Parts: sequence; structure tokens; C-alpha cells
Amino acid sequence: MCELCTLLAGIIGTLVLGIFAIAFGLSVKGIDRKLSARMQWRIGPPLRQPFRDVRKLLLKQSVLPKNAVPWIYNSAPVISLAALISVLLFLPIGPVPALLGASGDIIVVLYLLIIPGIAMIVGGFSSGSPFASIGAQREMVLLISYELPLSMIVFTFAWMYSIVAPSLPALSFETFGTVPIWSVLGPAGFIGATIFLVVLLIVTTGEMAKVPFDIPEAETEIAEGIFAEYSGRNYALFYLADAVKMVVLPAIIIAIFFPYNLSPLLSEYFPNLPMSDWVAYGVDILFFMLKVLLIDIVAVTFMRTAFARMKIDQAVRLYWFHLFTAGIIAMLLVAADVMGVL
Amino acid sequence: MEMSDEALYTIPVGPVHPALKEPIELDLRVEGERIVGVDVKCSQAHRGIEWLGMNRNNSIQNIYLAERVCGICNVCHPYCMVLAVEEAAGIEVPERADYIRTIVAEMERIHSHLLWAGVAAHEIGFDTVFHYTWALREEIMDAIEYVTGNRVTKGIMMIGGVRRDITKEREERIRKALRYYEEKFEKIEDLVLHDKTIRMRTRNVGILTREDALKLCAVGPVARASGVPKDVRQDYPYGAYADIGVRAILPDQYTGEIIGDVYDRIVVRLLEVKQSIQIIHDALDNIPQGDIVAEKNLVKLLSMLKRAEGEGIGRVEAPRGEDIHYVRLRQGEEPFLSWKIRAPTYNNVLPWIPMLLGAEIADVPIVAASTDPCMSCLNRVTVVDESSRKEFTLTKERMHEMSVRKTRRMMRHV
Amino acid sequence: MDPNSIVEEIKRRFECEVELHSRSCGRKKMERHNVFARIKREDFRKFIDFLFEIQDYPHFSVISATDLGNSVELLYHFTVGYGEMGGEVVVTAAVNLPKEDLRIETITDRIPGALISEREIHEMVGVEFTGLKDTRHFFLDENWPEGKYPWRRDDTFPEEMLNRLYETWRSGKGGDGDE
Amino acid sequence: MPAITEVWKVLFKRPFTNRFPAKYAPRSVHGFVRRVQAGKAKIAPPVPTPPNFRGKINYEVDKCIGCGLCIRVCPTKAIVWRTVEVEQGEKKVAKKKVKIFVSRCCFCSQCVDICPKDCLSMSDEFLLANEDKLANELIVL
Repeated sequence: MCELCTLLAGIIGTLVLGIFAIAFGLSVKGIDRKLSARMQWRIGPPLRQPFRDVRKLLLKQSVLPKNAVPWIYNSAPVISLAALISVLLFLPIGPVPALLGASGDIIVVLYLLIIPGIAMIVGGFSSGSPFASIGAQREMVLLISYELPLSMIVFTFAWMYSIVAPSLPALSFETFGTVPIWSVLGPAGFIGATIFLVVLLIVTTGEMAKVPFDIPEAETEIAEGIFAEYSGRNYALFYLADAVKMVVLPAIIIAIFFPYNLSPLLSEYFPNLPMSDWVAYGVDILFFMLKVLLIDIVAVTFMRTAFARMKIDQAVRLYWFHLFTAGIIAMLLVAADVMGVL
Repeated sequence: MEMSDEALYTIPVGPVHPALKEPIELDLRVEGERIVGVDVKCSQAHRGIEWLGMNRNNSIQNIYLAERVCGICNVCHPYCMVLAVEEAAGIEVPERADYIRTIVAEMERIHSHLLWAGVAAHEIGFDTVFHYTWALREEIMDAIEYVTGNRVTKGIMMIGGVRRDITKEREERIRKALRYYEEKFEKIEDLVLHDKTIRMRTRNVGILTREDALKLCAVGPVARASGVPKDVRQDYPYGAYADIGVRAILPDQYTGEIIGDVYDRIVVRLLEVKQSIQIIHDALDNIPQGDIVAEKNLVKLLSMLKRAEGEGIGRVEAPRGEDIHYVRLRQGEEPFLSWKIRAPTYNNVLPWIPMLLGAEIADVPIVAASTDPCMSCLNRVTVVDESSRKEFTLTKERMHEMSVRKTRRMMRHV
Repeated sequence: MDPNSIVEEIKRRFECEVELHSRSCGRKKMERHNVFARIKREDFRKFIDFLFEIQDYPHFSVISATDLGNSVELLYHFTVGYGEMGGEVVVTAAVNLPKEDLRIETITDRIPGALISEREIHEMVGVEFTGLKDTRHFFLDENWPEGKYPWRRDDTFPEEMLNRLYETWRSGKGGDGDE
Repeated sequence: MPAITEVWKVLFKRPFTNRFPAKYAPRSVHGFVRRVQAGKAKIAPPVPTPPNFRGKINYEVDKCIGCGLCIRVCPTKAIVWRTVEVEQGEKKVAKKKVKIFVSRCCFCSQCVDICPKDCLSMSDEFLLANEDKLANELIVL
């Protein structure tokens, strides 16, 4: 293929992925709002409400606070959204292998994941409001706290692959897909991996800044914190970034823990089904979307309905102490399993 | 303050802030997340109710004015006012009226405490409990509507008695509501008091010591949570409370210790809901027969009040704490010569300062909410003229004119 | 707390008029008592000391003010004897202040909880509390005009700030003053 | 933490919310009202009012003797005087009657209590919202 074609394919792929992520993310948000309303004994908004919200925000004036630094203030939401969509380029979406899988691995994803947080911090500080500053400080602390368990999980598995499958690149999601972790782990490792899954789900909630970890934007305390001054188009972009996050983070969990597809199973059990490649693709993408939705229901909808907001020191203690300890135990279990100690 | 001023931030909480449902301004000096200085400013919500009662209205009109001091304690304020007027004019209240007043006041307490539990949960980001408690509160609202004719402004108090009797059907309706709450109480208690995240946010937060509570004259559940057994229903019985024998509820009855933090205030309020259910049962069981009002003819009553001369004090234990009204009547004049309303929040604002000092910013909403503050609505707006940086106060007329203009503008586009 | 002994004690110590109002309620007709003591301004601090003798922390409720034409009467409402059934008595110390000399000592040094009430009376009636440090407005706006007191019945009342929106409804066809 | 199980239980319960007047806010209230009038849409019923509910005031003008007691006790000054020309035999006589501004009314029903001729009463009508506070349906004559 010529270089131009690769570039073109990349651009078109990114566009398609971006639109898919935004549309799907907004729908997931709609379902999340509806379900959480039902959990709270309410009716809740119609499913298409997030789309309407975005439309309304885009129509509204974007106010620039007097004390704000304009270029930082305006670029923060763009960077946030762009970084999240680029994470998707490195992640396998169901049956579709990662678009840029060849040029980056898990390390890139981990780095890219920090960018939206940093953009929010910078945007918050640059808006020059005391509420936004406090929100940004809190976001900073939260960012540092949930990175630790997150990287612990990823690197434990990378180390595991370097032992179990030395021929495959350890830090690539491709490896997670071809050799699912559950297939190489014994009982002890299974328990370890389950603990990791729970930890990762809690990290996801923190990363998405939902109750009980919505500390940086805590509405009743600091009036939406970081976003206190954002309005109109800028806020719409943050809103979209939040929606895309609801696809990206579950996609990471899926890539690590549930890289399975439905179509091989289907064709095995129902050989009569007319399973062309395209149908299989469609089925698998739908299956992927279902997995994303389920993870969102557990990590977002359920979490934000069943708990009260924590204070920042309590959240840090949870991540650094409780989840870190759980992570260490899980790591030891996995290690023991892989090394054949148990 | 030892810190240099640069390290300190000033955070204005209010007059308009999502944590505050009513306008009040808290200026917090913070150092990181820790609060080192608090100042309260209240000048957002004075409506001149006392002035109206002293200059414009006659006694009967004042009942409804007092009802509008607060939307939630709308039985306590008129109750308090009629007690004061009855003392000033020397009117004896029939026993049945005492009982009916007690029942309605206790129904209000159930609704107010449930409402508060929801608001407090919302302040710590627990919207689920907020929605549940408000849904459960509907039952008592419906019962109140059935008994008094309206959900919120009950309009049941009258000088010398009450305006509506509790008939057989109304009694049945109240009993139905009480059964509902007896059944649901355990669930509410479980949801609020046994939740780990709520405990994390409220235990050892916003502590008010017994000493501070006495010094700063805290009242109601705030004082009781700090271990001061002060309850007007017990100390200074009115209505049917002396017959029923109400005792002040302290948090150690449930937890075994008194800390004086937000959690203790939650405990006190929830136990009071249970106590109120019992009080209403007792009052309904023992309600005497007879008149419900001392003077049925309102025209006679009005002229009697016009001739009266004297002063009186009414005290009522509102859901938020002690409510006190002082009324002075002068012969030949319909409006009161003097009227002073002291709502519970008046005394519970100063305790915010010791509660908040040393707390974190994240604690402000729940600590403020834990006293169940009530500021009522605004009477003037301060706007800053951007071009000249001149601050001026918007008068009511000007604001009215502006709103009328805006409404017209909007109506053209409909 | 026996109200009669309080009345006797006040009469013995202070040269003043004391009234006892007793009201009963319910079936048991349990009585509740209000003591009104009309004391002199010079005796005021002594009266507060007397209340502290009855109870460690007499509960301060509020200050009411009545404009009596030539003077303003301040009524300090205290309650003593909480904690037992029907044991509380409201003791009101009424102090008459002539309008030329509206001054009284602050009690915030003994009872810090009286701060809001003293600030309120300061701004609403114009009484000067000697020794009160914080005299900013509490309920009224910061830039409220000087020398205007809404709870007075004389020419310091801000008449020009009154509006009677309800009166506009009566006039005209629909009675709407907005048109 | 009891909420953890409670939320899943509630998820499958019928929502508590009363869907008045429609499940979701209509795009345009006027449009919705027009559709309801045309029979194309249905209003979800509000919670029924109890007996003796205090709603919009009713006034039987013929029974009124013009004593003005209601004006005296009305806390919101919602009741004002008005003169009505009544034919009495040959000549016309001016009679004093009242006019009630419902948008000022606070629904305390004190005027109903004091009326010596029982010409005032409270109905159970409570859907009174209007853009014009002086609309004809908000002035009881």
C-alpha cells in the first residue's frame, strides 16, 4: 500500500471510530441515566436526552470568564476529547483489531489516558474561579491515586505474558486477544485476576469521576468544580469526552479480561446459520457493545446510585491503601500461579 | 491567623450555591482543603414580616402571614403566634383544639425530618436516599392534605383553637399514614444509619460540643445531638404534650454515646420521626370531645382582640428547634404593637462557626445542612454595574418592572 | 424551677415590677410560666448575673423591641430550667431605653450566642450596644442608609422604601398597576 | 450497606413518580394542551384531591350582601370592592359586591369561614397556572 493510502485509511478510520464512539457513548449515557433513575424509583429522562443536551449546549454561547487564560481554557476540552478518541485507535473494538495496533501498545494507552485528566486540571486552573481551582486540585490528587492500581494491573499481566508466551509481544492488546488471560491461569491466578477485575472496575468509576468519586466536580460542594465556568461549546466537548470515556474505559477492561467474540461460538453450536464474514463482524460488534454496556452498568450506574460521595482523603486512602493491598495480593496470586509455586 | 495571606483562599459559599437551598452567604478562608476562618452573612432574605404584622394586618391576617414565615414549619409559626396572642388576650383554648394542634404539629415534624434526611443525603452526593425519602414522604403529605385541605400551607390554626376538626374519616386517614411509616421506618433507618458511606461522611464531622451548644444557644436537634436535653415539648409543655409526656431524644439512646457530630443529628431526627408516630397515636387515642375553638364568631373574635391589651410569649418545638414569638397588643389597635419572631435557624447559624473551623470544604454542605437551616426568600438583589463597577441595590419595584418587561418580551415569542 | 421563687427573688433583689403569666394546656392542665421583669437599665448586668446563678448557662432566646413612642423597650427573653418535664420558665428582662439615649451594655461577652440578636436590634431599632465589636449589618443590606430603622414608629422609619404593590391591583380595569 | 441490594430491587419496581400531565415534558406546552383538546393526546391524571380541599374560590354573587367582612380578613388583599348596578323594580340601584383576584389568593379560606351568608366556597380546582395573572378565569366576580 502506498503511504498516502495508509494515511487516508487512518483518517477515515479515526473519523468512523470517533463518530461511533460519540454516538455509542451518548446512547450508553442515556441508558445509564434511565437505569439509575429507575434504581432511584423515578422515571428518568428519555433515552435520547444526552443527544438533546449536546445539541442544546452546542447552540449556547460559550462564555469566557474574565480571569481565564483564553487559549488554555478553550483548548482543554478539545485536547480532552481528542486524547480519548486516540486511545480508541489503540484498542481492539470487538472483532476489529486496533487501528494503530502496530505503532503503539499498552504503554501508549496508559499515557493517553492521563491526558484528559490533565487537560481538565489545566482547564480548571485556567478558568480562574476558586471552585474550579479546588476542583482541579482534587482532580490532580485523584489522578495520582487511581493511576497506581491501574498500572499495577496492566504490568502484572504484561509480565505474565512474557513468561507464558515469550514469543508474543507482552505489551500488546493483540496478545490479550489471542491468548485470553483466563486460559493461562490456574485457580490461584483465577482468584488473582478476579480481584484485579474488581479493582479495575473501581478504578474505572474513579477515572470517569462518578459518585462516589465525583470529588473534582462535586455539585453540592464546589458547584461542578472544574466545569464551574465552562459553558456552551466548550462544555459540550467535555460532555462528549465524558461520553467517549464511557466507551474507552470498558473497552480496556474488555481487551484485558473479556477479549472473546460471539461469532466463533455461534458458528460452532449452530453450524446451519448463514454466517458470512460481514454478519459475523456485525454480531461481534454488537456483542462488544453489549459488553461495554454491562460494564458501564456495573461500574457507573450501580456505583453512582448505591454510594454517597467520598471526601478526597477517603478516596485516596481507598485507592492507595485498600486497592493497592488488594492489588498486591492479586499480583502475588498471579505470580505464584505463573511461576508454578502453588 | 499565622499563615501569610497568599496561602489562604477565600471561597464564597453562597448567596447562590448548589449546596444551599436558600440564600445565605458563608465566606470561608481555606488553606488547601482545610477551613481556617468562617464568616456568615445573612442579608439576603429579610422580608419584613414582623413589620407587616405590626403595621398592616389584623390578628387573623397575621396567622396566615406567620404561616408564610417558613414553607416547611408552616404549623409551628402560626401555632407559636396564636399561643402568644392567646396569652396576651387571655383566651382559653378548648382541650380538643390542643390535641388537634398537637397532631398536626407532629405530622409536620414527620414530613420535615424526612425532607431533611433527603436534602442531607443529596448534600453528600447520595441522591438515591434523597429520592427514596422524598417518595416516602408523600404519604404524610397526602394525609396532611386530607386533614387540613392543603399539602403545604395548612391553614389550620385559629386564635383560640383550630379551624378543622379531626373527624372519623380523617382519623382513619392519619392512622393509615402512621401504619405506613411504622412499616417503612426500619427501611429508612437501615438505609440512612447503616450505610457505610454515609457514616464515613458524617461521623466525627461538624462536631459541636455541649459547651459550645450552650454558649451559642443552639436549639432543637442540634442542641440535643450535642447532649443538651432541651425540647420545648418536654420543658415547657403546650398542646397535649404534657398529657402524653414527651421526653427529649438524645443520640446516646441509639448509639450509646454522644459525640455531637452530623451523624448524631441524623440519629436524633430519625428517632424523632418514630417518636412523632407514637405521639400522634397517643393523641388520637385520648382526644377529648368538645369544641375546637374558643370563639366561633370571627367578628366577635376580631373585636375582642381589638379591645385586648397585654403581652404574651409563644414557644413551640418546631422540627428544627425552638420557635419563639413575642406579641404585644394595644387596646384599640388591630395590628400588633410589637411582634418578634425567632425561628430556630436564628440560633443555629452561629454554631456553624465552631462546627466548620478545621473541617474540610467537602464538609461544608453537610455541616450546614445538618442544622436544617431555613432562610426564606429574598427581598432585594445586589447587582454590580459592570461599566462603572458601582454596586447598588435593586429595589423591589425596579426588579418587578424588569420582570414584567421580560415576561412581555417572552410572551411576544410564544 | 419554681416560678414563684424566681419572682420573689427578683422582687427582693431588684426594685422592679414583676408579672407572672401562667397558662395551662391539655387535659392535665399542666401550667407553664412566663416571668416578665421590668428592670432598670443600671440593673441589667446584675440581672444577667442573677440568671447565671439560677443555671450555668441560661438559654438566651432573643431580644424583642417595642417602640413606645418616647422610648424603646427591649425585652431579653431567657429560659431557665431545661431538662425536666414542665420545668422551664421563661424569664423576660424588659429594659426601657429613652430614645435620646438608646444605649445598653452588650451581653455577648457572657453569652456569645446573643451576637445575631444584638446585631439585629442594632440595625433594626438603632440601639447601641456598648462593648459590641461586630456591628455590621446582619439582616439588612450592607449599604442600607444610615439612621433608618425599620422597626421604629417615628420619622427614622424608611417610609420612602415602602411599596404597596397590592394597592396597584385595586385601580384600573383589571386593577393592574404594571400597565 | 443496604443500598447495594435495595437499588436492584427498586430497579424492577414501578417508578413512584406520578406522570402528571405526561410522562415526559412535552416539547411545547401549548401544543400539548391543543392536542389534548383535540383528543389526540391524553393527560395522565393528577393525584386526586381529598374532600374539603382548598382550591379556587367560588363566589355566589346573588347571595352576597356586601358586608365586606371577607375584605377585612383576607391576608393577601385579594378581595376588593366593586359596585354592581342591580335593577330593583323601576330604578337601578348600585349594590356593593366584591371581586376576587385568584392570582393573589393564598387559599386559606378565611373569607369562607367569616362569610355570614355562605356565598363563598372553595372548589377542588387547582390547575390555575396562567401566563397572565389578570386573565378572566383568574378573576372571580
